[in-house]
Amino acid sequence: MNHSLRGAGFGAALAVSALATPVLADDAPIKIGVIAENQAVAGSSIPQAAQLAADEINAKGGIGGRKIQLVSYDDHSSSAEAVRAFQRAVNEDHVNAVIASYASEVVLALEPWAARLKTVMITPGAASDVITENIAKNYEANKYTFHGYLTSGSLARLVCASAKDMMVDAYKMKTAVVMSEDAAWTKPLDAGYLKCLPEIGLKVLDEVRFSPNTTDFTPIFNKIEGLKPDVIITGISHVGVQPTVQWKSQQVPIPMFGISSQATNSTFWKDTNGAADGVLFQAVSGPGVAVTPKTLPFVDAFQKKFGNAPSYAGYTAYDEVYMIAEAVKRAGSMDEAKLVTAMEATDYVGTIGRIEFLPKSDPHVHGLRIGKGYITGLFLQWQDGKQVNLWPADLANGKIKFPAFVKVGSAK
Amino acid sequence: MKALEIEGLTKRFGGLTAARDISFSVEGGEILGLIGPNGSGKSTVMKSILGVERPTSGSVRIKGVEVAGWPPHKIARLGVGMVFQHSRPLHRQTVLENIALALTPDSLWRLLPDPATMAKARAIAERVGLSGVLDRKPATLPFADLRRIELAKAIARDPAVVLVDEPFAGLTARETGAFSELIAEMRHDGRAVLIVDHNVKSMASLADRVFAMYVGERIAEGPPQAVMNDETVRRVYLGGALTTASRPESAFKDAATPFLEVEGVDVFYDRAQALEKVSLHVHQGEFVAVVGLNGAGKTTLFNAISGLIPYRGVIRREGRSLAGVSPASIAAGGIVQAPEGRDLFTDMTVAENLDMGALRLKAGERTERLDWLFDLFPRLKERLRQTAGTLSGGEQQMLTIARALMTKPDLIILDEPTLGLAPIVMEQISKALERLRQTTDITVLLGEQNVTFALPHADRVYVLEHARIVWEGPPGRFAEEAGGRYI
Amino acid sequence: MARAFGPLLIALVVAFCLAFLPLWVSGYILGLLTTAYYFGVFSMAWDLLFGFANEVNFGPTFLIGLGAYTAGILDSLYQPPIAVCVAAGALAAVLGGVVLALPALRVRGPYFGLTTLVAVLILQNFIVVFADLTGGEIGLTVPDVISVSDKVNYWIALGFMSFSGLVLYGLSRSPVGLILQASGQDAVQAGALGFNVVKHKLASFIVSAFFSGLAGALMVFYLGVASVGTFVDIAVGVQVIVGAVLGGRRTILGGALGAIFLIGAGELLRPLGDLSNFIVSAVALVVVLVFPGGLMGLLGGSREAA
Amino acid sequence: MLGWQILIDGFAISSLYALGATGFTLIFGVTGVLNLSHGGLMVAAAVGAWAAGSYWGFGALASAAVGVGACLILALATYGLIVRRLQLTTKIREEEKEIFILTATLLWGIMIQEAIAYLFTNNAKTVLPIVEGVVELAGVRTPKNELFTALICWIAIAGLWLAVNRSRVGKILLAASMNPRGVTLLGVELSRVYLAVWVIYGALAGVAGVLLGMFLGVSSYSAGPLTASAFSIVVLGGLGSVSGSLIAAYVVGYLETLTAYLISPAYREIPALLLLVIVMYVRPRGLLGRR
Repeated sequence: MNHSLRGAGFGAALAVSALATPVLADDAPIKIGVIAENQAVAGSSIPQAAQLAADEINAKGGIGGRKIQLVSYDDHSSSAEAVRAFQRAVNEDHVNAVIASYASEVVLALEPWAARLKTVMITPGAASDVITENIAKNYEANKYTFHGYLTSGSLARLVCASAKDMMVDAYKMKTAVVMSEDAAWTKPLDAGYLKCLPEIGLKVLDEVRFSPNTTDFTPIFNKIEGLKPDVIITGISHVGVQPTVQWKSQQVPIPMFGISSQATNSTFWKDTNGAADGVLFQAVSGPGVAVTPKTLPFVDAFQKKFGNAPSYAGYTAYDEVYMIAEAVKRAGSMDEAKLVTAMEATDYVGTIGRIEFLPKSDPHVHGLRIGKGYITGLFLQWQDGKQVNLWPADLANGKIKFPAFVKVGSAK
Repeated sequence: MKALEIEGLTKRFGGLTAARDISFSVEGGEILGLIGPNGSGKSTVMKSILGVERPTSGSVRIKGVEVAGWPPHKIARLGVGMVFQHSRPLHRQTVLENIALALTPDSLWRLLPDPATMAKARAIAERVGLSGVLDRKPATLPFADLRRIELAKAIARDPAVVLVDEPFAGLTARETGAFSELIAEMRHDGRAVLIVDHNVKSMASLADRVFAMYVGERIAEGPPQAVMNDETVRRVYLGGALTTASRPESAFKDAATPFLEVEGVDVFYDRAQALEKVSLHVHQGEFVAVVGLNGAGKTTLFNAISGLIPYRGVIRREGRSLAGVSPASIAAGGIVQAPEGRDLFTDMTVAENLDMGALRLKAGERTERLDWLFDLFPRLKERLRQTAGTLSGGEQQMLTIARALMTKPDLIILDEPTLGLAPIVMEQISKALERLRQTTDITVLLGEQNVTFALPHADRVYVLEHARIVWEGPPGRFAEEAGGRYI
Repeated sequence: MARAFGPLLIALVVAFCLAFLPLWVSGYILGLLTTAYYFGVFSMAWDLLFGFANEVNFGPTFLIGLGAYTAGILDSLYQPPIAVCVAAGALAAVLGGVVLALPALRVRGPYFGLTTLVAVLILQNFIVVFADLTGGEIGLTVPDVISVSDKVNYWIALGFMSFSGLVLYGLSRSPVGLILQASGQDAVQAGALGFNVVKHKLASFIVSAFFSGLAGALMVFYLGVASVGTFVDIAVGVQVIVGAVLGGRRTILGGALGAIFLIGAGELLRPLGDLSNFIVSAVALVVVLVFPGGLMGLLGGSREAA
Repeated sequence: MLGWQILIDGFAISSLYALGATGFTLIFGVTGVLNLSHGGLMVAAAVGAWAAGSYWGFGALASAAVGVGACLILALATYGLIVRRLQLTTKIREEEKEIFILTATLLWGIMIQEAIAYLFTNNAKTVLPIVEGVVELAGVRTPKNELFTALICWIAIAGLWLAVNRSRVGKILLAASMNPRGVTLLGVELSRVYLAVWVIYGALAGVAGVLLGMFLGVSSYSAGPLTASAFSIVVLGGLGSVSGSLIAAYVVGYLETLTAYLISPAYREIPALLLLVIVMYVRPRGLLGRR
């Protein structure tokens, strides 16, 4: 017993001494904890992009002479490990703020800890609306949490906005079926779809929710096809490859349009053996798409340094380091309450658009403001092994194209 | 009031009646021996007393209380102790703790060892002769001491009735004596003791009365000597008058190096010695019978020859040692067993079972061999398409022998071919063996507890008793020289 | 008797020393050990069933999850004192233990194993289906925690593990434990000694469930969250079982040792990234293949290997 | 229309379940081993085939062959490195070997799963389909791939049946499953029999894995659920009974498909699980189990 413990203690102590330096007064570095899922495709970009931002800031002399220092933790997609990492980050490594996770489960587990330990936390990728709802419910306690990515509700509205242009106006579509995995994050998403799709003129024929463990999608597609909608509006993240492949092999004649997180991965084409051809999906970034002047330089730098393209959470994590740095500068102190106020005042043009947090009066306080002039997102399509941006029109770098089996507008 | 009374006990398993209308009683201070060959139903009676089996009808009374249908733990607490043949002590606990366990009340709240219990356990250990090894773990003890632990556990609760299952199996002669004394002491303590064993001889000096069973029914009851001389018992164990057809050993050509030689073979199961310095030999073309009661070591001997279990000593085939040769190679080489458990492929048809024996035969040979076997066992031809599991016991036995013969063995080992068979079926198998012996020059090694069946065929006979060969000779001299040790 | 309590004495001395760990190691290590201690209790409770009652329970997380979620749901709905929630969690697990014991007394071996596995899958499905109550697959955040101090949490976990170890080990070595062991080893012989096998097996399920549920509930109020991934997933159950087998089955204390080793080794190997799980599994496999007595067997020499 | 749909879709998925479970039950029936690395082996087959197609540019058939080959090699490793060692060791009591084999194969399965996640990420992957396109069947547009899957499953199962019931080796396997001692006593080396079973098992699991990857797609996460599903089907059918497993596979497959069509795809698994619990309580030895 002694033996293994001494070993563990020793190894971890080494790791700690390498990372933690004593807290000094004014020129002490600004420390940001980064808790992420390093083995997952989406998560691995988070610490990398954050490091890139920190290096850039430090290369320019830091913030008021203070360097940014990152402390990284891998949570292995586990809430328990994330909580442990958060505790260590605050109590042990004395970080000033934490960038945490793309998984809603993990962020929701950390939210109360941000409140208890009074430390600013921002997520680069979680989608659950509950995160911001919790802040609205108990602002004083939960004000330390910021939602640096789109909530499900926002995602629904962005999908509707693009569907209006791309489906309703372009192809005169009138009906849709919502197809979502049965998960917490899709509840507000579906609610959003059911509300906004009729508003843009798409009648929702049915809402099909399926178990995230589903492997056989045949019954689901058959059921949907029986309803003869013009388009399938998707809300999938846990699954992605399987429904896409079966959509192709069954030759479902209806286009898939909406949220499909796995489709944003650059490996998606290979994973599906090209079945991805024609899949339409919402994203905050796309290859070669200059959403803002900062987008492409970031992608290039990232590509150069790490040899692959960043995931969506990479963009936001990169921006968040800058946002925290600016907030520290505005707050003029490390006091967490002041830092919260300074964060709330954020108005920053990042890699995915202009970022502003919703005010205290909003039911999604500390969520991102969306819409024209802020974040609009993109709409991409897989075409011949490449992700092509189709929307908004001013950022489009291709034309919409469907595989032969999809009968657009004719499925009546 | 008798300590143990059985009345009209009947137990049926499906269509099989394992015990029919059995009645006996044992008083405090009395030892009753319950004997019978394998399959006679004595274990069923024992299990019914213990509550492991629920009797189909009849009554079991302990100290006058009707317990038929009770769960075992209630019967035990009423006053029944059991000395199991196979001891399974707790391996991480000491001898003393193992005995103390038997003294522990059946309560969920007994969390601390009770000093009084420990003292009592010590006292019991002393009585059974374990005081020297109280703090040792069972794994380090000799076999006899493990049996002593079982004995101590059985008497720990001061039961009125003690059942003892095959008390002397695996014990040396000296240990047997010591054990007999311990059992006699139980009688002295006023307990009713029921010893369950195969034959009378082992308990002749110990038991006050003996109750003999055969195929589920009572065949005799009385003082040991009377039961040993009982006509029916003698017929069951020894058979009637014998005609033998033995050939002298000098008639076989391989006198110098017999086909099969077993020399000084020892086999241990855990610490129990199952074979002790066993030597025998079989000549090419000879028919040798090894007779002995169940548990004497016949099956162990055959398994050692077939290479299925590790042994010390030497087993040679035509002068070459079989040590290190795999069981399959031994069988493929021509020493083939028709095992006691039959080991048939029960879901396969008779034809398929026979085919499994013909794996190494050419197609022509196979047909030829089949015809020969059908001639030997005509019943099998009728049953060719039936699955082996649905055959009667006798047919299964024929199939077992036929399957072994199908491989064209040099030596066939027949282990207890008559076990559990009706006399008429035995007769059929006996006839087949007779023909086999007369029409072929096959070598046979037969293991039997049924002397009547074995002797008429044998050229030579070995008697195996308590792991040792105790007699060797021609069948004609068996009854007068060895018969007495047998019942 | 003295020897029987030797390992316990050593363990208690080790636990006493561990109590001073917060004075000189980082909060991160403390957090790590806090989780490891709770897993230690899971493994020890599992070993009581496996090593003594001889019941292979593939679904330890059924009991753990019941305890964790009952406590968490109660807290999020009504916010009674934490002690009440934890007690309710333990009680729910005990009820679950009785439910699990029913098939155990009927079916054996792989069949019982599968029944326990299915119990976990059903629990998991119900958690997702009743997401409004349970938070579904993203977990249930509870409003209260026992403490925000890693030291306090560490001491609570250490104290709880020591207490559980003391009780479970004491129980396993007590007369009742011996009866249970005899019942697991050979029900017929135990019955012939006058022991009610059913009663004792049921009791062992209740005790094992009690500690599993209690540990699960306490862990909820340490983490502040109950989620499928932490408490119910089959992978968690696998870790509990591997911990117990690795530590040395039939030793109770080995469960704690194995669980701490697994979590500690996983952490030590973290620099290897994704390969760490692979290597931990490989090490555990080698131990199972080469040292079937487990870590306790290694520490205690071959004496205990029998 | 709906009836036909359920009938056709349920058939394909059930056939796949059946093939996956057949190998699992064969190994149990003949060697008495419950191989908990089963799901890992199937995933290895699928990912092997995927990698052959997308990294080395193999064609669909060649990729499938690579997948099956990978599975075969891993199955033999499972036997040679783990199961056989545990079966032969004298350090573990016989009655405890079962739990050791379960634990060891479980750990081995996790190793395979983690290795796949490390080498190829844990993204879901699909194997290059051998046939593409759709056909109309009783008014139901059915992917040829689905029919192909069902067809290959049945060819494999029928092949196994023929091999077991018509060939010499098959007869020996069958005999060994009924009575291993009887086989030894007739001069057949059991170790060779076991080796043959593991080879057959590896091929069956490989084919099932590749088809699964082709038809539905798999990720390293699928390993556990695949093992659990095979285990459930085999126990439901009665351990060691191949025909029982086939029936159980169809019961589970159709129950899931019916639930997905008629109730909700969200509750797909639940009725099958409940059925399993009921069977365990009412008829613990499974539908066609003998013991």
